[in-house]
Amino acid sequence: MTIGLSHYLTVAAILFTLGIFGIFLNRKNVIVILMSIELMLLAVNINLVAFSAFQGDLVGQVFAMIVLTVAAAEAAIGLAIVVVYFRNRGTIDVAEIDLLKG
Amino acid sequence: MSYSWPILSTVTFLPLLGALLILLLRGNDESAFRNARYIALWTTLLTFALSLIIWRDFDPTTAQFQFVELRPWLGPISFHMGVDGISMPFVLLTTFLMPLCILASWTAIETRVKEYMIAFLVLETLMIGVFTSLDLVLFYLFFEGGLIPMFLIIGIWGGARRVYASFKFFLYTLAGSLLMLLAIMAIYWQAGTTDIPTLLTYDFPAHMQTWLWFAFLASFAVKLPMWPVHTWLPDAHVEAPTAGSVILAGILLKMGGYGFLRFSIPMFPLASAEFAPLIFALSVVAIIYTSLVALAQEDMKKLIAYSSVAHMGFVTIGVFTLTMQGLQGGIFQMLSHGIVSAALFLCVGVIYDRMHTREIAAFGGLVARMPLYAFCFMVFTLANVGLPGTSGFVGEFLALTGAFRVNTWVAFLATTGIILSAAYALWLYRRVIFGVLEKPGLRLIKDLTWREAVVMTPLVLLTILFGFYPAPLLDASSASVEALIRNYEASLAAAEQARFALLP
Amino acid sequence: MLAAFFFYLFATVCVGAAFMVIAARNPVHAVLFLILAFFNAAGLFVLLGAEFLAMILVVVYVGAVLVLFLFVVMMLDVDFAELRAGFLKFLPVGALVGLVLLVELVFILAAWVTAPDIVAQAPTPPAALISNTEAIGQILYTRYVYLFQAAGLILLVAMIGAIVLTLHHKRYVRRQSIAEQVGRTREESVELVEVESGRGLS
Amino acid sequence: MPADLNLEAASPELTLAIGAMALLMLGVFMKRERGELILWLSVLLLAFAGVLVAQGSGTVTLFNGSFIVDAYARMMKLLVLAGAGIALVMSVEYWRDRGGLKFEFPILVLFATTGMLMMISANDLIALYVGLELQSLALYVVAAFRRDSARSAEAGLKYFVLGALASGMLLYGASLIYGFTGTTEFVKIAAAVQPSGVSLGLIFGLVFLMAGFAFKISAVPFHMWTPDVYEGAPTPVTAFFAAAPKLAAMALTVRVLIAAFPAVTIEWQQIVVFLSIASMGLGAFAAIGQTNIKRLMAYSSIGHMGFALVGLAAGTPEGVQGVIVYLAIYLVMTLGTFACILAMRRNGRMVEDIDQLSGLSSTNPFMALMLALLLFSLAGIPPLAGFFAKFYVFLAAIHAGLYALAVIGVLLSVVGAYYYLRIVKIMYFDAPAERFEPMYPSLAAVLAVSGLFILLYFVNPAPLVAFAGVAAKSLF
Amino acid sequence: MYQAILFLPLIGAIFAGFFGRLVGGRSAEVLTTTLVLITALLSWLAFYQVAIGGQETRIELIPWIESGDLKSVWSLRIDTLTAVMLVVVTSVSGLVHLYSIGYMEEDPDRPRFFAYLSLFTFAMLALVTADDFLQLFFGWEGVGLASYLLIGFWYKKPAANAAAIKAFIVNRVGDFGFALGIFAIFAVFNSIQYDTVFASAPDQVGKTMAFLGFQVDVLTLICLLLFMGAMGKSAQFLLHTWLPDAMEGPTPVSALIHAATMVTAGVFMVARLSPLFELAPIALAVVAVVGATTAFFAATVGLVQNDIKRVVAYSTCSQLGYMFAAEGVGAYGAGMFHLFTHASFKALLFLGAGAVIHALHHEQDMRRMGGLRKVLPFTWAVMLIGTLSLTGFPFTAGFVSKDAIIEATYAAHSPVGTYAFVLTLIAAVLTSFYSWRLMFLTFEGKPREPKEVLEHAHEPPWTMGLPLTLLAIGALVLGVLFANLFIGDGATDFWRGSLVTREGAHHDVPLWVVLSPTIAMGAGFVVAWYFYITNPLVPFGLSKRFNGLYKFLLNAWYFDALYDALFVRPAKRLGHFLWKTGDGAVIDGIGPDGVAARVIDITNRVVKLQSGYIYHYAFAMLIGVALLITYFIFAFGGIKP
Repeated sequence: MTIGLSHYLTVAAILFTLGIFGIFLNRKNVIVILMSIELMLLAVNINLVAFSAFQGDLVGQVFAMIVLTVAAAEAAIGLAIVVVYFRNRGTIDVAEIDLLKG
Repeated sequence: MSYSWPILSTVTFLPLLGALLILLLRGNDESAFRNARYIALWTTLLTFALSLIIWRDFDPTTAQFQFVELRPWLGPISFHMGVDGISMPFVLLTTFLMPLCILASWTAIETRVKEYMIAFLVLETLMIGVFTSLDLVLFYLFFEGGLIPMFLIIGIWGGARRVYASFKFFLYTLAGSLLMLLAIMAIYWQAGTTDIPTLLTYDFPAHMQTWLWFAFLASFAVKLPMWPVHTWLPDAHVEAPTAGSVILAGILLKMGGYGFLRFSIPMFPLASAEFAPLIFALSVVAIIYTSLVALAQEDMKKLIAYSSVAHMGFVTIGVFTLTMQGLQGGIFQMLSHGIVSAALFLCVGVIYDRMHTREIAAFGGLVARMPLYAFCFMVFTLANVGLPGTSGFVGEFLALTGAFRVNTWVAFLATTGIILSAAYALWLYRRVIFGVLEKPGLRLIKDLTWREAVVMTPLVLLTILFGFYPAPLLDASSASVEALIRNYEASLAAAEQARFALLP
Repeated sequence: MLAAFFFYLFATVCVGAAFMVIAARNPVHAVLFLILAFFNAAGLFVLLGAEFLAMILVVVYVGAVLVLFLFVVMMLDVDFAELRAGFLKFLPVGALVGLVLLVELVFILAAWVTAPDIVAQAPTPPAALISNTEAIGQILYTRYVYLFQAAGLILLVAMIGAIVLTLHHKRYVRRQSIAEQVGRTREESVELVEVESGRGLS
Repeated sequence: MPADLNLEAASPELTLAIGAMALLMLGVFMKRERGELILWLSVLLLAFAGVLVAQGSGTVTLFNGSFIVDAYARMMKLLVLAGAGIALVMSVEYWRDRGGLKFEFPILVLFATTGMLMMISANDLIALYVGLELQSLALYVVAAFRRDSARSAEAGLKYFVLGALASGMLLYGASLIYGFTGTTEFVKIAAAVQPSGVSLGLIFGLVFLMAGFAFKISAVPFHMWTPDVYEGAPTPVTAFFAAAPKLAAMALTVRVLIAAFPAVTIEWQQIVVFLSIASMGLGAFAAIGQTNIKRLMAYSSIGHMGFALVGLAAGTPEGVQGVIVYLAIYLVMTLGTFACILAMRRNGRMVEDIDQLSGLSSTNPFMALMLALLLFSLAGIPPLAGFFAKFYVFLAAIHAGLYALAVIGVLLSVVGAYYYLRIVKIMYFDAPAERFEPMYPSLAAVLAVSGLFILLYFVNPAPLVAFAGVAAKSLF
Repeated sequence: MYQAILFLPLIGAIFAGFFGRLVGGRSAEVLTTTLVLITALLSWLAFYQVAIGGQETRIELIPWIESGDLKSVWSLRIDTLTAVMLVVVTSVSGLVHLYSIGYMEEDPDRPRFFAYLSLFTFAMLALVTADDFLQLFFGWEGVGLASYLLIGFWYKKPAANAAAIKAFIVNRVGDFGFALGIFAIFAVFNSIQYDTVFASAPDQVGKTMAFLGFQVDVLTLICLLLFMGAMGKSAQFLLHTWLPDAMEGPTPVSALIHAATMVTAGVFMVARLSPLFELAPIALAVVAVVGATTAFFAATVGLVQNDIKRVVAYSTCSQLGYMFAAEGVGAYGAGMFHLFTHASFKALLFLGAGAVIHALHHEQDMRRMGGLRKVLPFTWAVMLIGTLSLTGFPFTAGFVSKDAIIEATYAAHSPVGTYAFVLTLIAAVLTSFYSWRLMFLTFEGKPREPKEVLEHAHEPPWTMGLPLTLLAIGALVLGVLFANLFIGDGATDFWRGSLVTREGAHHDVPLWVVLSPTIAMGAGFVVAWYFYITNPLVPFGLSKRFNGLYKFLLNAWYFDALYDALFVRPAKRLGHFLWKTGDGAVIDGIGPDGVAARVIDITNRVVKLQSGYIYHYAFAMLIGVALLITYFIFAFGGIKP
């Protein structure tokens, strides 16, 4: 039994779907949403690295590195915004983020 | 004929200059208003005078476009202007009616006079442009652009339900025209140009003609308006200020008929031939239906508006008979209706200004205090009825003559319109003008002021003049109409030949 | 065989941990599960021969980013009791759509074929000759210098952003300003007032 | 140094990036009143970058083909720079009224703009991603820039969460494309994809990629952030959002689809048509119900992106030309409109309710007239510029045989015209409300220029169209 | 000269209409009257030149409508037929103008009245001088307009307004046919010029054309359509309802328009188009039947009317029926002759009735008259002459022409002819009865009018007396004077092709036929004498006993009620329905308003989607992606790549 590319892709797909799930099933905590996004990016990275490995091409890994970098930056900004939001509203309850609608 | 100076452009854009001048006026007091009025009046008069030069130098013996101007504009789409016997009279009609509109609004409009005059002047440019452009896109620009000033005119200076009316007018017309825009684009890709003179001789494939024809119909039918897309008209007319109604009835409606003449028939002759029965059916329904509806009206403007729909029915019938008489009748009917319905709306405006109501029931017995007014109103009522000796007769008669040759049913049913039109028009006249002057508010009503008389006089004269001597208008269009029919028949024959050629 | 074992180990734990991230009641636990998931993902990277990435995933990502998460979670003291209240209500529809997506993705991706005749942009050198880290190092600052610099810009923006959003100079927090203290003059500091007797100081 | 590292072509981006960093230093080390100075310097910088962009010629690729400068890129960059610069200019007084401008704002705008330029020039999926993220991260921050405002913070939060989700999707798509073609460079992707044997995996990648793009251009159903962010973000930021990033994202979308996926045109056309119809429809319908003018402009922008996509759906050079013309004119219209929105001030406070415009034609005829022109133009009524915008995209759609799309599009534009007219109605038909405070000269200038542009555009429409034509050709 | 005949009245009309108020009523009436009298003189001169001297001519003025083959030039066609009509029109008009000076003395709107009268004269002259169908139509509608204006002259009276509109609209119904006829003529002959059409008419005999889906004979169709116009204008059966109502107008108007001239336009038209009608026997038969029926029908209604003018009006209707009956059997000369004589005695009767009404301060109900012979002897005398002439007392004008008609119908020897003969004969009895009834009720018996009215009753002034006298003379002698020219041996030379004349149509009738009209007249007189002089209670009893019939006749066979129920009210109701339901509910409901409402519905739903919750937004994005992916899976035909 050899482990093929499709195995990795399946893992990535599952992680990706879990990430999406995390975003829209979560009703309470914005930070969990941020973590779900991290999961999605992780899935992408697995994809990239797997493709890279199976194609014998380093581009995927470089891409994954960039993604990691950006993900870090994104996390920083995201958390900063969450903090700002919390300071204003005193909550990070997802179901209460509805000042703007219509 | 080509001119050393671009006379058509001058006539078209001169009103814009006036609008600009008014825009530069400072202040919002009575003197600024007066200046605005005078600028508007002189601009429109000057435009009219210039357009008379066009008429003078127009060569009615040729079907060619005259006073042609051609300048590069938008790549393959050029700034192309010119008039022929079909469009020239409409230019004149427009320039002729505009000073009257300004005069009619002289005292009736007291608020935002500057804006009002600007709107009208801009509208004039756009209307003239419709009739002078020789490029489809340019045409569309003018055609559709007119919506903006008209929307504002109805909406700002209109009556109680002006918002509803203006929106209905705007959106209805827009929806129709946008389909035409798509057709114009399709034409562009098919023929590689939007130049009208070129397109007039272009042979579109038969199936394409059908679609294009319907797309154009969507626009023109709404504009004209034909039944059953006419319902915006009564609302728009009722709510518009007097001069707005005048322009609406006098010119904007004519754009639809002009469109049929200029585009639908020459460019899509096969489709026109195929669907003429549809037009006939709609027109006949329009004539009978709206005439009956007119009978039931309680609002003067609404009644006249419905009668306009009926009269436009004669236009479409005439135009799609594709006979000399029908076409010329259609054109003449449009011009005549432009004068007559405009005048009728002015008449309504006269008493509206005095009494601020358009309820028929609010009037009665006006002839006792307003004989001059009663006379003018009578002339226009009779022209509306289509009495021989007024301009209204000539067009109707010619259109129906043409119709009879093509389809007796159409002629038969449409001719019933002359009975119904007599019924509603005289009924209106009777209730407003005749009877005992007993309504309290009317006791002191005044006859036409000199300004109103100045407005009415040319209209009365023309109504009667063209009733007895329609030759100037008929002659102007005859060469172009002949050419139109010739081309139409040639393309039908060619299509027929092609069909036989395919048979073994 | 061993590779397969480790793959399944890492994959299972990774997916399970990921599931717990979104299912955990306590956000702190969620962060911890996320760390677990990343560790296992790093394991998968190693299996794929991307040691350098695996390493930075652990060192940089887990070490810095996720710990940051932890900080924030703890800083924003949220009421844990209410968490997940609406979770189940929304589940059926969401799950259905998500599953459909997942199934479609898995089925299609299983049939992976790369495009024929493709020339790799940056072919992987043989592992015997040069390590993964070295290989990346060779192209990252030459071929991909543009991306590298751009990533730097992104980090800069993140920095500016985080600071501009969260750094508060609260007015009621008094900070020491030595220059100001030293530069004080007598005129600024002392005010002499003549007080009329019996009026007080107001 | 690699042979093709000729940095001259990338000079605008370099200028902006370095300049932004320099200004950042300046801002940090200056004492007081630094915000406005930095802002004006930023505007200068943008203008200078614009000059640099304009000086380029021909098609140049850099950094191993991941960065491309062609006529198309130059055209779009100029538009983006103009949009960003004008949005900055319009923001000056806004911040001044709110107790001073933080110098980080112009800096972040500069970085975002740099990101946009990088997006426009991206010729590789990774380059695309970094450009996009540089832009997005800066935008997230400026959306939440008024950190004392809950609405601003909420806007930032929503924008961020959904934006991150979208870029996650985009990345996933990019990874699939990389996997199924073995490359990230557009040119090679185009070469690798055979029209005969398109794999579904690639299409999936394309769908995810498009989802990311659709989010950035706020096409339905990836648009949901737009109204909330437009409403919540500080108004000058909204103006900036409506102008520059939209253009950049659209430019990016066009380039990716045209340059990388010519072989699967049929497939992406279907996606674009779907997005287009959905956007035009939603933009038209949802805007009718709005009372907040910023929110209305959000829906309006959704609708307009739908119209721009009509041109893209054609997938032909004239389609792209249409998109470019559309975007250019849209930029002017939207900036003008936001100049008006920014001028809606009473007693030192911004008002955003549409009803507050009531009777504006009496209280401020100039503003009313210009806004009316802009609105009619947005509705696409000739002879105003907005008509030409629509004209070219539909022209292309008709040529491509997308009749149904065209018919649906024009009918929806009638629905859309309704809400623009409603504003005109409020301004012109209704009784005057209280006067607004006098317009700031900068806003008045922007408004006047944009109003005159859209009014007089018809006099000489050819140059823009011609430039757009050249730009579009360079893509094919 | 002919131009003068045509335009002098127009000048008078314009002057009186526009400047009448400035110069005062007197100048206006004098001017118009003078001008019309001048035209009358000129007309007699023309009559002499053309009819007697044979100087037919055609004068072109200016082009009117030219469109392709359709060419119409304003022109004057002067032949005998025209000349006859010129004489009739201008003479009666002149006299009526003169009469009106007296009659309208007290009316403040006199200038307007005279303007209308002159305008009418102009239109009528245009009608009779027309050289093509279109111009005929112009005159046709022109006189209709003048009639409308004059009936509604007293605009404050609702009844007058209603009558005016009714007259116009019923005429329009006729004109509807007329117009279609012109269209058909143009479609068939490609010309609307009389001579061209007449010349090529024989070629069309037996040809058919499609009309409303039927193949019909060309000439029959054309003639019937045109005749429809004639029916309207001449108030023939079915289209007669407007004429009695038209009596709401001032009496001189009734005399001029609704007795002597305008209503005879239909007769004139059929005569003018005799070359066509001759080729369409079916149409001709219809003309005869309609004419005879009208003669009978109107006479029956006339029996019971109480309004003095209505009696005369129905009488007019009936007499017009005679004329058509004559033309229907081909006796155009006789028809025209009756037109000619009828103009004099019917104008006389109307003006006489007007004198009575004038004397009684606008009392028109005969039940409130009586015994006026002693008070108004002059009026009585002229009315007597008129009555004698109308009823056909031997050797009066009416006798000669009516006799000729009855003989001609008999001589036709066709079923239609016989039908016409019988009905006209019966109608002659009825005519005599109602005419004498009128005389007796008005002038004999006990006065039934209020005393003060009777005391103020006075003979008319000279301006009214002179026309009465002249017309009375005419009513007596015109028949004998002109019989030879119109219907006698000189007819062929007289008409000279302006009419189709048939030789010997009336030579071979038996004596009883010749005598029958006279006998009929006698019978009517006797009955009337018995009913109203000898035993005045009889009619009252009869009306009680045959109440149904009486009501039937009194209400003119219920035509008004029928039309009201069939056309007028349904039209209004339909109009209202189409407006409110058709335009309002259906077209607007489905169209603009409906669409607008749906748009708002959609808007509300769409706006609700924008809930503000991030997870909804994310879910929408997810659904978007899932949808697209699923779509492509199906587009690619399944889950395999």
